[in-house]
Amino acid sequence: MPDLGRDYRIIGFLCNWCSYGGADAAGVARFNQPTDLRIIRVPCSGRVDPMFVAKALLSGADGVLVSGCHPRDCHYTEGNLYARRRLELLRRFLPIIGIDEGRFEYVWVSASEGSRWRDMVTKFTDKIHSLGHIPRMAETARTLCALEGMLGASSAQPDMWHADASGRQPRHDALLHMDDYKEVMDGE
Amino acid sequence: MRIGVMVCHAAREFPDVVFATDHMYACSDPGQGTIEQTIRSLKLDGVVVASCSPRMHEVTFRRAVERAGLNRYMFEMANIREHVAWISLDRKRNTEKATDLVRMAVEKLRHNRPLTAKSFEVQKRVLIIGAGVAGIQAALDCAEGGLDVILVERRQSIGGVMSKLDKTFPTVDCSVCVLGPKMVDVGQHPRITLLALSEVEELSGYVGNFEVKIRKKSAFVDWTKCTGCGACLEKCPSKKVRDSHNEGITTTTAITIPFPQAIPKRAAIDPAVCLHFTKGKCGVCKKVCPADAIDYDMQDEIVTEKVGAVIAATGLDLFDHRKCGEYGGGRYPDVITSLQYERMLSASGPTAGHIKRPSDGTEPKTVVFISCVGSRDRSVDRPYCSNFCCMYTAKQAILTRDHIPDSRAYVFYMDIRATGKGYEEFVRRAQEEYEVQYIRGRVAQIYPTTGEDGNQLMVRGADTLLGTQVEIKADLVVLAVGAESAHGAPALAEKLRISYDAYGFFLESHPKLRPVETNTVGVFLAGACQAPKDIPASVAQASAAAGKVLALLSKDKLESDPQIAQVQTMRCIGCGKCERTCPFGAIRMRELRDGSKRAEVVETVCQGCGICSVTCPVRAIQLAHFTDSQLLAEVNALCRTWDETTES
Amino acid sequence: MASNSSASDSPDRIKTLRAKIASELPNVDFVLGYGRGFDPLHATPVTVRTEKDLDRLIFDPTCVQNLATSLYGLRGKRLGVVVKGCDSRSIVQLLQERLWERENLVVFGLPCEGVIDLAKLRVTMDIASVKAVRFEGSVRDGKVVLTLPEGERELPSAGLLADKCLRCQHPNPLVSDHLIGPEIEPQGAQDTYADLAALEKLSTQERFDFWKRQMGRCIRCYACRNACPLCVCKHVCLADSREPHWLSAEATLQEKWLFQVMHALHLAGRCTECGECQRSCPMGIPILLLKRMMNRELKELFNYQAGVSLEAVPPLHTFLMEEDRIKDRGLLW
Amino acid sequence: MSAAPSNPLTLAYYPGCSQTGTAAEYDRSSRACCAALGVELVDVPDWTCCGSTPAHTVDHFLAGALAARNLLQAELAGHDRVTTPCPSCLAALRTASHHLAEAPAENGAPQDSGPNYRAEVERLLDRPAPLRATAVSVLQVLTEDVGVEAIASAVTRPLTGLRVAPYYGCIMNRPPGLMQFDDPENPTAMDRVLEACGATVVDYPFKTECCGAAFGMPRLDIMQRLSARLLDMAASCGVDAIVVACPLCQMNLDLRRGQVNAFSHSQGGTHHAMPVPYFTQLLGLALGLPESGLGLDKLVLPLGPALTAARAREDERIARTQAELAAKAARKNGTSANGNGSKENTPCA
Repeated sequence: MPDLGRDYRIIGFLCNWCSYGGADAAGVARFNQPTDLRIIRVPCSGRVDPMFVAKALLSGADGVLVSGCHPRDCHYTEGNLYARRRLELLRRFLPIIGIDEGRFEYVWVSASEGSRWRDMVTKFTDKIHSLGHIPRMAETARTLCALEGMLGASSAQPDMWHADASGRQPRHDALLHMDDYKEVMDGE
Repeated sequence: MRIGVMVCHAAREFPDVVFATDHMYACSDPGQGTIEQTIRSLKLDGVVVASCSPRMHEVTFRRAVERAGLNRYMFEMANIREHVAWISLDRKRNTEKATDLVRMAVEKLRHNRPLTAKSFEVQKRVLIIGAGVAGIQAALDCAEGGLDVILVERRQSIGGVMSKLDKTFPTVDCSVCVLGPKMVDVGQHPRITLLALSEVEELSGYVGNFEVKIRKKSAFVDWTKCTGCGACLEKCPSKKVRDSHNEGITTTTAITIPFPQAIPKRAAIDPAVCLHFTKGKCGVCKKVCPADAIDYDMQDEIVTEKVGAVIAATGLDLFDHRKCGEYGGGRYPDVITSLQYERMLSASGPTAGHIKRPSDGTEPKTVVFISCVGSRDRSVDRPYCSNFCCMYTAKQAILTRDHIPDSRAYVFYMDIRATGKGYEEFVRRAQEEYEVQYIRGRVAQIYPTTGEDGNQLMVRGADTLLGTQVEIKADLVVLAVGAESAHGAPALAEKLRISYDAYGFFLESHPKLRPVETNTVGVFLAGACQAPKDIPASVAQASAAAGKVLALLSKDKLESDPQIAQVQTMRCIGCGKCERTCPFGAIRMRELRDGSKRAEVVETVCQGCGICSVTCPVRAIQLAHFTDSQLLAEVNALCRTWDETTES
Repeated sequence: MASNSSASDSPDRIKTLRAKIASELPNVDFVLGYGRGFDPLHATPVTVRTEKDLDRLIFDPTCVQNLATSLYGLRGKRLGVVVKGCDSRSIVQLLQERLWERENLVVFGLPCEGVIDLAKLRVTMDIASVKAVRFEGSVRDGKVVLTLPEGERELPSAGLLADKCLRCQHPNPLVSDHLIGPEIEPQGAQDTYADLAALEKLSTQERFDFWKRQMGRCIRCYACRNACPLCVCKHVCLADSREPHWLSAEATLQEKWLFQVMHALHLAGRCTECGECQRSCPMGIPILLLKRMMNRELKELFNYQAGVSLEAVPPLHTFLMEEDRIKDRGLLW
Repeated sequence: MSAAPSNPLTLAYYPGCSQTGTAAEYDRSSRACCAALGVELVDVPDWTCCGSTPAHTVDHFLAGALAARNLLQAELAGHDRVTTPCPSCLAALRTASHHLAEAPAENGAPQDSGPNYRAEVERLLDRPAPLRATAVSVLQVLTEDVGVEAIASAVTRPLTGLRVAPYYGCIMNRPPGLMQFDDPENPTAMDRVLEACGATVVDYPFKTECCGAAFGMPRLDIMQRLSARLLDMAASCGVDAIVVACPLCQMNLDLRRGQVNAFSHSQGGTHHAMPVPYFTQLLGLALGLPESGLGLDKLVLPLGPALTAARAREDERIARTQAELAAKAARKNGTSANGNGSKENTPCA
């Protein structure tokens, strides 16, 4: 069973006109829901930058749920239709960097669909619980910086002058590459 | 920065937070007073109120903050009621979640900037869609209030459902006699432009400055010439056309004026049935028209109007009882709908007020009414109550006993919902004075009788009060069909950018406090397009909507919402992607002196969706009040908490 | 056809190129081309302003750079540029996005059989010791002769071809004012995304660990960004911006990782897989994979490939009311 | 056993217990009709009782397991559709697959609503039940897979003149959410099949009324009253036969006719002699199948007289029509036409 003591870290981006209203409607109807979700209100799903999702997931969010108006029903006519393309692409992209595709979902919930919202939240939260916490980065921002400060040196610098796992020598080509453009820039 | 946090009875550790308190009802007058006082005494720069949904009270609190001398956008709400307290009973988790939500609001507020509204001119004109009793009432009220009204009706005449009714309940007034004078007023009012046989094609713009494209469908009759004399109707050879004004219980001609009181009283041709169009060989109406008004080549016309506000009053349609096999599914001619019965009862209707069985034209002696056909019935996906059927059924039962004194009337009902003024008394009169037999129970089956009395209908049902089955041999069965949203309502909602529920009824902004507004500023609702309503409720809502419009357009200038896109010109690379994706055409490219280009937002046109912000590769265009930094602050507020909680 | 154009260093072709450039010199501020770099294995961009610069021009399989990278920074000028087939896609993309005006650009297009990836050579020898290089025959089935201190050494040049050349479908420039040399048949294999498939075979956790290790090595030098022909925001890059403040200066894994995701997201529907980002990475991080993932999914979703059409509408700047290949997300539950 | 079916219309066939006993003629005629119309039926290997009414009145899980076992047997034999003539078996099979589809696939924690249906059924079966197979009625297969047009074109001996009342019973289409077939209040599938057979189908108002079902045992009076109503109505519609699709309805209306008539007599009602064939029997006749293979002899009230009466009526009608035509022609020509020239094939052998 998932950790019952503490909420998972789930962020929701909800459009103001439909889904935020739907979430309100679910509350007004006193539909019992998991508490894990923290909702950020945005005007439109078209405002949801896929980078917000990436940022959240890379900063330790266990799941991100975006919800907007149903297609054809957007308060701004087209916002959710742009969002659908952007978010679908992101959804398909995330697995390659090792983030389970179940951790990000986008759905359509209208302001009148309180019970649908409850279902969405419940199912998404269940899904995240079944996936467990997202893998953590080894060092969090502060510990690493603290460590660097303590050592007074750049310990975070990778071992750039040592061979990597493949046994390949590190490359210095890029430094030369920068030289490549020296002349062009000097020309200006 | 100095931030105050007020928690409505429903945390000082946050950065910049210098004051935190709680209050029993923050939105109340003393609650708002406390907020104002605190801002002044502690010289706060911003306020977070943790209470209900911002969709509910954001405007209220912004005003309070403004009264205390702060910019109204230096305010944030944490929704700890609908999103926390009301969805879970787990105190510990709720507290943690509420704390997080407040933290997020505080972090966002730290990135808020004062925003100032710009003002813009408004069109003092209103578009009203639908000219049933609600649309008519709204049009007259707005016009009397000094606004120019564009009234669009998709049918040939205004009047809507009410013009089809014989009598109204509970007064048993003649419906069209009450409505008729109002229809005439609409036709004659100098401020009302009536566009019948027309539909809204497209709505663009924003509150105060909408632009609407209206399709005036071709009537194939020049209405500037037509006098409504009716000569063409008499001579038209195709006489078997379904008469929709009379709900199909009689037929009409291909060129028609729907009813004597029609406004505008003009003829129109239905090209789907007219022989000239279907067979290409008739031209009778053109020959007989004394005004030379017939024009077979007439085309649809698109007219464009500028208006400041819109009232949707598109009314309702009725449930199609053919979905109900237990009532014959449309197989039995003597099972009719309540509106068909209404036409029959009407003195100006096709039977001149005589009740006749459609099958053989005889007068029925036993009439059975069945309530809730297509209402309160989940099996046909109509779980809602249609509001007025109980009452019109009582009225029709009374009229039946009036018209045919030796008749018997039975009503099968589930519950009687008679909540209006004088309604319960009216139902009582039907039961006691007119001896209408009310049977509490559903009808299981209707089937034609056979044998000697083989032309009747057997109505089998349950009497749940007696706990027995009942069978009634009826001559006529009237189905109290429920209300549905008008066909095409969802498509219109999409054009108006308003929401609608699962059944196609338009969604009001708040069910209690903003019942005539929609979520699109400047678009209002009147009548049964919002939910099934009877005449007084529709008229009341229409007047309410008109009042809202009059208040809105009483100002010469409106303030624009400053939550719109803003370009950081220094960072813009002039690629123009925002211009291409803006749904409103609110971004244009401005050329600088060096020939390079920068994006520029047309402030009154921008609606604040933020699509551009995500499109911009540099994120140089930012949506004020929902900037990347503000949203990131919320994300970071959460992630940081989590870091701390996992490390500790 | 392919066989005749074998001599990559063909004296005829370089002569034609020089002549064509000479003919255009009066019409442009200068022309960007390739010259010999600090050693025989490296080419370097050169600017041709006058006829006397013409002699410095070369073209052979060491001319790996995508000269389109320099274009955006030189806006306002009228330029000539020498491009290979793959580089021309960057030009198409810049023109499509209206980041450069066609009338201010003279394109000298060179059909190209492929360039060599020095990383592949470095595995077998110390490339600093190479004194001279000679390509014999076609770069696809000929050989490269290297003069080393210990004598000459021959290698089949096919083994040194850059990965992008192995799957090249556009050896001929898609846009050019002067096409130098005959067009050649595409010889690249169909892209099967085998590299992505290999990564996808790993578990989610393993993939995460893979990138964690890779991203941990990033030194945030932004060479990848600077080498990208379509990263036109350079001086106002979101990675350096304080408002909005997407990335902090903290050298944490999250920041590095987010930057690479950001780079991939910004290039969605734009990246032509010229590979300059990965080639320029001093740490050898396989960041092109992220862009290839994006491209594979874009192709699958919208049947779209960047940099092949001037008229195409980028898939993220438009939509369909009914998306054929996107399932209704509401129904998945 | 599980050879890939070459015929796209190959289905697993679940006979059900009644069809091996009192309703053997339903089984026989269903098989014969399906074979004639190109539907290949493969018996569910080692099938057992579906649970019928007794099981689900006692234990829902046991009822589910009994039905699910048969579906699994069919699935293991490579079928994803099982057809059965009996509406009661159909209801049991469909209920089980419906509940299993709703239950979570993995054997998770117990649901709020009591023990996990799937877990409990799988425990009773001693094996997992990853059911995909669904059940459909023979009537549905004939109307949806074969199609009424195909049936009409396969009819060789149309039942012209035979007036029939189609009687579906309570559960062929109900509950609608479970059965997903035809209109629950006014079904027409059997009407259409019988029309395709050339019969005259009357609009029988009691199509879906109850016949008394299993009340024949505990409360005979109820069954007598309800079945008598059905017969009265059919008689007043002037039909030659009530056509059924359910073995229990058939038994009440046919085998128990004496009891029903006795009740009718006691109420001063009429004596009814109309036969109650299965629709598959009439379909078989129309398709020209041999009578012996349709089990007509198993009907208590013989079908023969009804067919004879219909034929006689039809002959009479034809004769009358011809006479009228002849008279009309005679009036036109002024002469009297001679000879009957009735070479038109007589319907309904």
